[in-house]
Amino acid sequence: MAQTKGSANARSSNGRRKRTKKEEDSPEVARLREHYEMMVLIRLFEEETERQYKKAQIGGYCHLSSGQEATNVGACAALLKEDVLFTGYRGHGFALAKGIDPGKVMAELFGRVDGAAHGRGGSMHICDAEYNYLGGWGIVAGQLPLATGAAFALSQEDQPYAVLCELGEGAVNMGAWHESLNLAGIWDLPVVFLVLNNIYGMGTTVDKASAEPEIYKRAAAFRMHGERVNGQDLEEVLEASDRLMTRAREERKPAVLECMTYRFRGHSVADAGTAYRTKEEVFERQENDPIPAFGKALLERGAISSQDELDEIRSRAEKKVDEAVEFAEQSADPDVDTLAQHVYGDPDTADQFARMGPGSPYGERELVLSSGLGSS
Amino acid sequence: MAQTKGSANARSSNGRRKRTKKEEDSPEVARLREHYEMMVLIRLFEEETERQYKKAQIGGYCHLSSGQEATNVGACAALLKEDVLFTGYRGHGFALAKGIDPGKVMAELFGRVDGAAHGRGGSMHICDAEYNYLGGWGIVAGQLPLATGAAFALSQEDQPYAVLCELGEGAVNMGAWHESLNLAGIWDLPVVFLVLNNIYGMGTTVDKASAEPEIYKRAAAFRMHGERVNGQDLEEVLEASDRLMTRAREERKPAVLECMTYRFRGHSVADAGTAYRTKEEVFERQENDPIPAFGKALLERGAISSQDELDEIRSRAEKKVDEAVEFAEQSADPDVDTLAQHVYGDPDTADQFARMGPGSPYGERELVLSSGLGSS
Amino acid sequence: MATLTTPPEVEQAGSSTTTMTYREALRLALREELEHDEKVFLVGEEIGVFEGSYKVTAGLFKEFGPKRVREAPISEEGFVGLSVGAAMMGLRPVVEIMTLNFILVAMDQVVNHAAKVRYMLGGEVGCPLVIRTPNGAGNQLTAQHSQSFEQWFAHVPGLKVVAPATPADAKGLLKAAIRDDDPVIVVENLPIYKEKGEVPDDPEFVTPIGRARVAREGTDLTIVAHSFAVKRSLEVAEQLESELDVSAEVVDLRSLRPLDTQTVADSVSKTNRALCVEEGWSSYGTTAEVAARIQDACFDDLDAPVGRVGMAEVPMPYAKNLENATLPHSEKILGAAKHVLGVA
Amino acid sequence: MATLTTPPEVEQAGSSTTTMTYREALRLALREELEHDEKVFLVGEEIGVFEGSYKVTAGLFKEFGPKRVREAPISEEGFVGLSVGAAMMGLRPVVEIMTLNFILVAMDQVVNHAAKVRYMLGGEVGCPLVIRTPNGAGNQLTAQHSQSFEQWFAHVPGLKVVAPATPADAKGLLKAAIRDDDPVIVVENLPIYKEKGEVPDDPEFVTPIGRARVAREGTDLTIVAHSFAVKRSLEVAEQLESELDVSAEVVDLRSLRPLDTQTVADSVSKTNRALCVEEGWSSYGTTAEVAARIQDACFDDLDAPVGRVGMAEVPMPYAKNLENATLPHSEKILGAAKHVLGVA
Ligand SMILES: Cc1ncc(C[n+]2csc(CCOP(=O)(O)OP(=O)(O)O)c2C)c(N)n1
Ligand SMILES: Cc1ncc(C[n+]2csc(CCOP(=O)(O)OP(=O)(O)O)c2C)c(N)n1
Ligand SMILES: [Mg+2]
Ligand SMILES: [Mg+2]
Repeated sequence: MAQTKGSANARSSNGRRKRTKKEEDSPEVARLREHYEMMVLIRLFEEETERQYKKAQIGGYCHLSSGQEATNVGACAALLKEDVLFTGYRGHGFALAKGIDPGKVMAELFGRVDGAAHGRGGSMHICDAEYNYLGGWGIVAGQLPLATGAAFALSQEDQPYAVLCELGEGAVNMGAWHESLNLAGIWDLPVVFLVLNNIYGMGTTVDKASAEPEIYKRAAAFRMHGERVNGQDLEEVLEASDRLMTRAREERKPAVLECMTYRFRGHSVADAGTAYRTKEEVFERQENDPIPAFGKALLERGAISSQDELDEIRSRAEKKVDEAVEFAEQSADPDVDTLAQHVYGDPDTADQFARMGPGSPYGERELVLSSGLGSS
Repeated sequence: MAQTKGSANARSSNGRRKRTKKEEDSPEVARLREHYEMMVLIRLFEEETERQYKKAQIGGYCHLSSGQEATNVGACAALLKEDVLFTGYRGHGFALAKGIDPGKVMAELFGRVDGAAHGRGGSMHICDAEYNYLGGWGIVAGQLPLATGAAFALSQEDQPYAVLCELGEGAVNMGAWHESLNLAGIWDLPVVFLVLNNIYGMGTTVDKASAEPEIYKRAAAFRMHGERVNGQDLEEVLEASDRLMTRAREERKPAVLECMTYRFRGHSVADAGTAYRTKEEVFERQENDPIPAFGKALLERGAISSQDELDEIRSRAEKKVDEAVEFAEQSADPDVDTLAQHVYGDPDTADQFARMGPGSPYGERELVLSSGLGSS
Repeated sequence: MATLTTPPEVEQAGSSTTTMTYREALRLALREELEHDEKVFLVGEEIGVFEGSYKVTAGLFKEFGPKRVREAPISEEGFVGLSVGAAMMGLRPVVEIMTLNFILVAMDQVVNHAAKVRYMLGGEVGCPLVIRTPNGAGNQLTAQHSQSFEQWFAHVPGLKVVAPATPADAKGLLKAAIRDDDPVIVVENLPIYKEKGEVPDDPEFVTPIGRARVAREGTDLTIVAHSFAVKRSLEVAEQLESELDVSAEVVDLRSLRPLDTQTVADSVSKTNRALCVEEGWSSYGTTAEVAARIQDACFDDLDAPVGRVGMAEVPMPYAKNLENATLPHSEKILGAAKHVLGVA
Repeated sequence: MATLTTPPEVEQAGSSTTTMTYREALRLALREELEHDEKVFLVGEEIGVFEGSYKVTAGLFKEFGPKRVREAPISEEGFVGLSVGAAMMGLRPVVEIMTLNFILVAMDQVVNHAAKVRYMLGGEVGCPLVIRTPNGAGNQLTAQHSQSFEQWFAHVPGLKVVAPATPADAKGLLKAAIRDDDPVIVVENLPIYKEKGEVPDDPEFVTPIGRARVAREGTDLTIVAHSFAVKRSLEVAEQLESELDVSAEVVDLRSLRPLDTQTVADSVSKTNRALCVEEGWSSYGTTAEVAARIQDACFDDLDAPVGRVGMAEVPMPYAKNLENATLPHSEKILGAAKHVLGVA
């Protein structure tokens, strides 16, 4: 059943175990291989994204997930399809991990009609209502109140699902963090705040920005559960996400889950990522790359049989990325005549605006008022 | 020396002690009597304020301090004159306790030129630059960033003073709290956040509004010291305020000081204060009135010799309130021609605005542009 | 402008009405919509036990309980944003912001989030949100509590902004806003709450968004206003009639985005003179937009420059006499009208 | 309007100049003022080690150290408010908000606090604060990062708002703002940072606040603009000259509050036609105010309605072609100019 995507396994996962012959073909092990493959896919997708950005196929701000894949995949693996996901602007990895077609994501980056947001959103604002990914958002911490509100709606309507809300450790210093967690706390809302602590908010380290740099401890200010895991270890992330999401669904308790991670690339593709950290530091962190580490673990445990199988996985992921690019390339530019579509959605909108013409600024009548304002 | 107003005593105060014959005339004991008298003054001032409001001499929002006098006086007694004070809109008690002439405060409530803000501010915005009371502010928690900034200025210029910032327990749920405390924490700013926890923010109890209703514990989210005292006990408030302000001045460490208190009147004079709490609750709390309790303590300890002396103190305070009203009544209304004065302060302002006349909205030229914009 | 026509009759009110205050009309709209659609809920500070700072929600907490009438902590950014998120999930939140002044702490959630949801997410998700909040000054509330920023929201594509001036519209526009699938800011007003008027009883009565109303017919001058300024303008119109024998037409905008320029232009084409009035500061205010549109739509019809009048451009002072000098009182509006009419 | 005069010469620039970018001119102003007055300090996100998101502050952290160039956590409300408080104590904070879009989380501190300090506290305390921040769109930054709200600040008594359009004014107005005793919002612009021009070397050179500039002389049409729209307008003026033999005058407002209506009116009295251009949405935008003032100040001089043009009124979309259709590009401005001129 589609709605349990990733969850059956996720729910029973509880950390690393020695592999037995029988486990090899268990759904749990198969699932771990899938998680590995998803991490590889995200890495390759992001590398391709950077290339396409340099070829000017992609524009705007563009923030890559490379290095943080274990958090993307681990957390999303704990979600039911009905669970709702909100993220900041570093969302490609989450979109893919939530199950959205790579072609739809790449087409969005290309600004095409078949993109996840039909070319209106771009890199920062990937979304997919079908998968309950309610958006990447670009104002730091702006997504927190929204996610809290989605949890409120689940609670108001007694729906047995929960919300996962990603944010960076830099976002934790915004007032929106405080107000959101307080509301989630007093109203017992089913939301897990997933803090990806990659140590940097642009060029600022967490200890310079945050009076309490151990972010998970800040949950206590709301009598909320908080914990920290190694975000480079998929299974740790998955286990904790699963446990806290389950608790959110079943006990209606919010939580903070801090994942210690690292971004290998700059803040965005425009940032070399070297002004504020040494090359040595980056090299050292790359030694701790979550993907080969997890691959090695799966090999050791026999969940992946050989280097060949690893290569195969990589090839499959490469192919998916190629197909995504192809899909994006072949998708059309949005029609300029639809510019004003979706500004509003109410069916009466065109009528409501019908009398706004006289004295309008130049072009508004043609471009906006009479072209589609109501045709949402 | 004026600058040590209240402080010599405050610094050496350390809780209750049995009174000895010698102590009777010690400056410390004299100081306690002064504090008592100030509390009486505030109570009587507020009662008069309510009467004058009902006589329509005072308008706008008007929030009384009755019941919270021990926090007003205890905290202000710990201030040097150069220490800076910020409060919310419930500021009459603090203004008086900081040493501002009751006449100036009452004249402000009357909206007269001799008022503390020359009739522009009213009840919520009492201030006195001479005493470094930089204002009562009306947006809940809006004063927190300002106070943090004043502490920043003291720190930036290596001044050995600190800032006291009052707020209500309801204000603690605003994002401005979080951002201010974080900045104070990372930059080691000399500011004490004085939370007057009177249990209610208008009609909402602290446990309904705050996911962590023990407010002082929230300081931990910033690795900041937090503590709670009985706000109905002047000496407790004074001791803690003095200790934390001294620490702020000397060690440049911010802190949260939560005082458990209660307001005897409604949220403002327009609120009967009965829709959200029982009369029994109010009666019970009034049994614990900080003023008679402190008077009794001073009597017992011999710091005040007799009921007569208590009556004398009350008479003196009454007289001061009467004089304040008289001063306010005799002060003139502001001159309407000065309406635009103090919108700006730069000496070039009139020149800057000189070319703004053509096409102005009706009246702007006469009322604003050419009448005093520059004459600040 | 030959193509302009008079607005069609827009109310479909049932025949029976009841006299009530603006405040009561709002309450009635809230009650009806809470009953009508269980996706609707109210959220705001003090709207429950305290019955609302201005008593608009009085009784509803008792009637509908704490789930439908949510008392929020003081954290406007948080609960406005929460409401945006809830609306994205299909609920219909009606947020009360105690006064418009406090929305400044929630601007980002309104402008960068609510207004962008549908468009930025490619039409995939909607945001049927209502924020109701009073603007306005009076009663010596001073600089931080006497402001009118509604045109800031009217500037933002993705938002709709209405500002009822009568009890009937208070009910009709609030209901229209709640039923609308887009975020709507409903601008109420402090001194207007106690005003009385006839309000249709029909629970299906709504005032369509985007239709201005000719509040008084006249031939010599068009006064354009919204919210409480409509009442002030009607008073001035009476004075103009009695003192100067001038017949003023008063147009109540009702809605700032969309802005029914058609009705305004129709009126000005007839009267050939226009005065725009607002409660707030005029520079970069609502009257700027209205005047800019009139001068374009009615260029050939105008016998005099379009006039504008609002609050004196100073932070609102406390002292009663200074406050009076700052408010756009009828004397000031009358002066502005005379200026437009070219009489002393 | 007989009483209107041309603006006096306002620059007292020394004779020598250097060619530099707008960005470099801002940096020079900051450096000079940091040297000139030790009460001045900079605060903002990423303005130190990272050298500023748009590199305006590059090098200053090294030169002046972490105390004068304060790297702030992401908490605009906090550090804007902190700066207001510091300014009340006599410091001269210069806040960088990475882009104007982010100031929405700090609106309350700017509008309800900075703007009110002096007046509300009876003139007892001042607030010599500067906030510099770029507006504008381009480069597919999408709906939450492509906005221009400067007129919201220009609406608020107590604030001053300037918007330099050239490197010389970038230096001159920023210095004027820092030396001003009142809160000044300095509106920069994203695409303008790389523009080059001559900048006076004199460290005492400032551009006085409140003086518009005739950026190009002309006789047939006045184009009024500010910030990057001035550059667009100058290009359109060239096109009008070459394609239609129309001589357009371009007025660079430089300052939105105060607004030098005198210079605008002088120009329009001469050309008899006006077009107002802005980067952001026009409805309830800067052009609304400018058009409203022109129609009043120049009523008898106008041969056509005052035109307005800005960004298409939709949240900024991502796709390049949609973004292009939304921006107020020169083709669109040209179309608007032709409309005002009455030529197809
Ligand atoms: C309110 C606001 N301020 C500033 C920015 C600019 N900005 C974008 S991302 C970012 C850093 C965020 O860091 P963090 O939360 O740690 O997330 P990360 O980029 O590391 O994933 C900043 C300052 C913004 N988008 N919104
Ligand atoms: C941002 C904002 N929201 C709402 C209000 C309205 N309001 C004024 S006082 C108050 C209650 C504050 O309670 P608390 O902080 O406990 O202070 P107390 O009144 O008890 O002293 C509220 C909601 C406001 N002034 N500012
Ligand atoms: Mg980070
Ligand atoms: Mg309280």
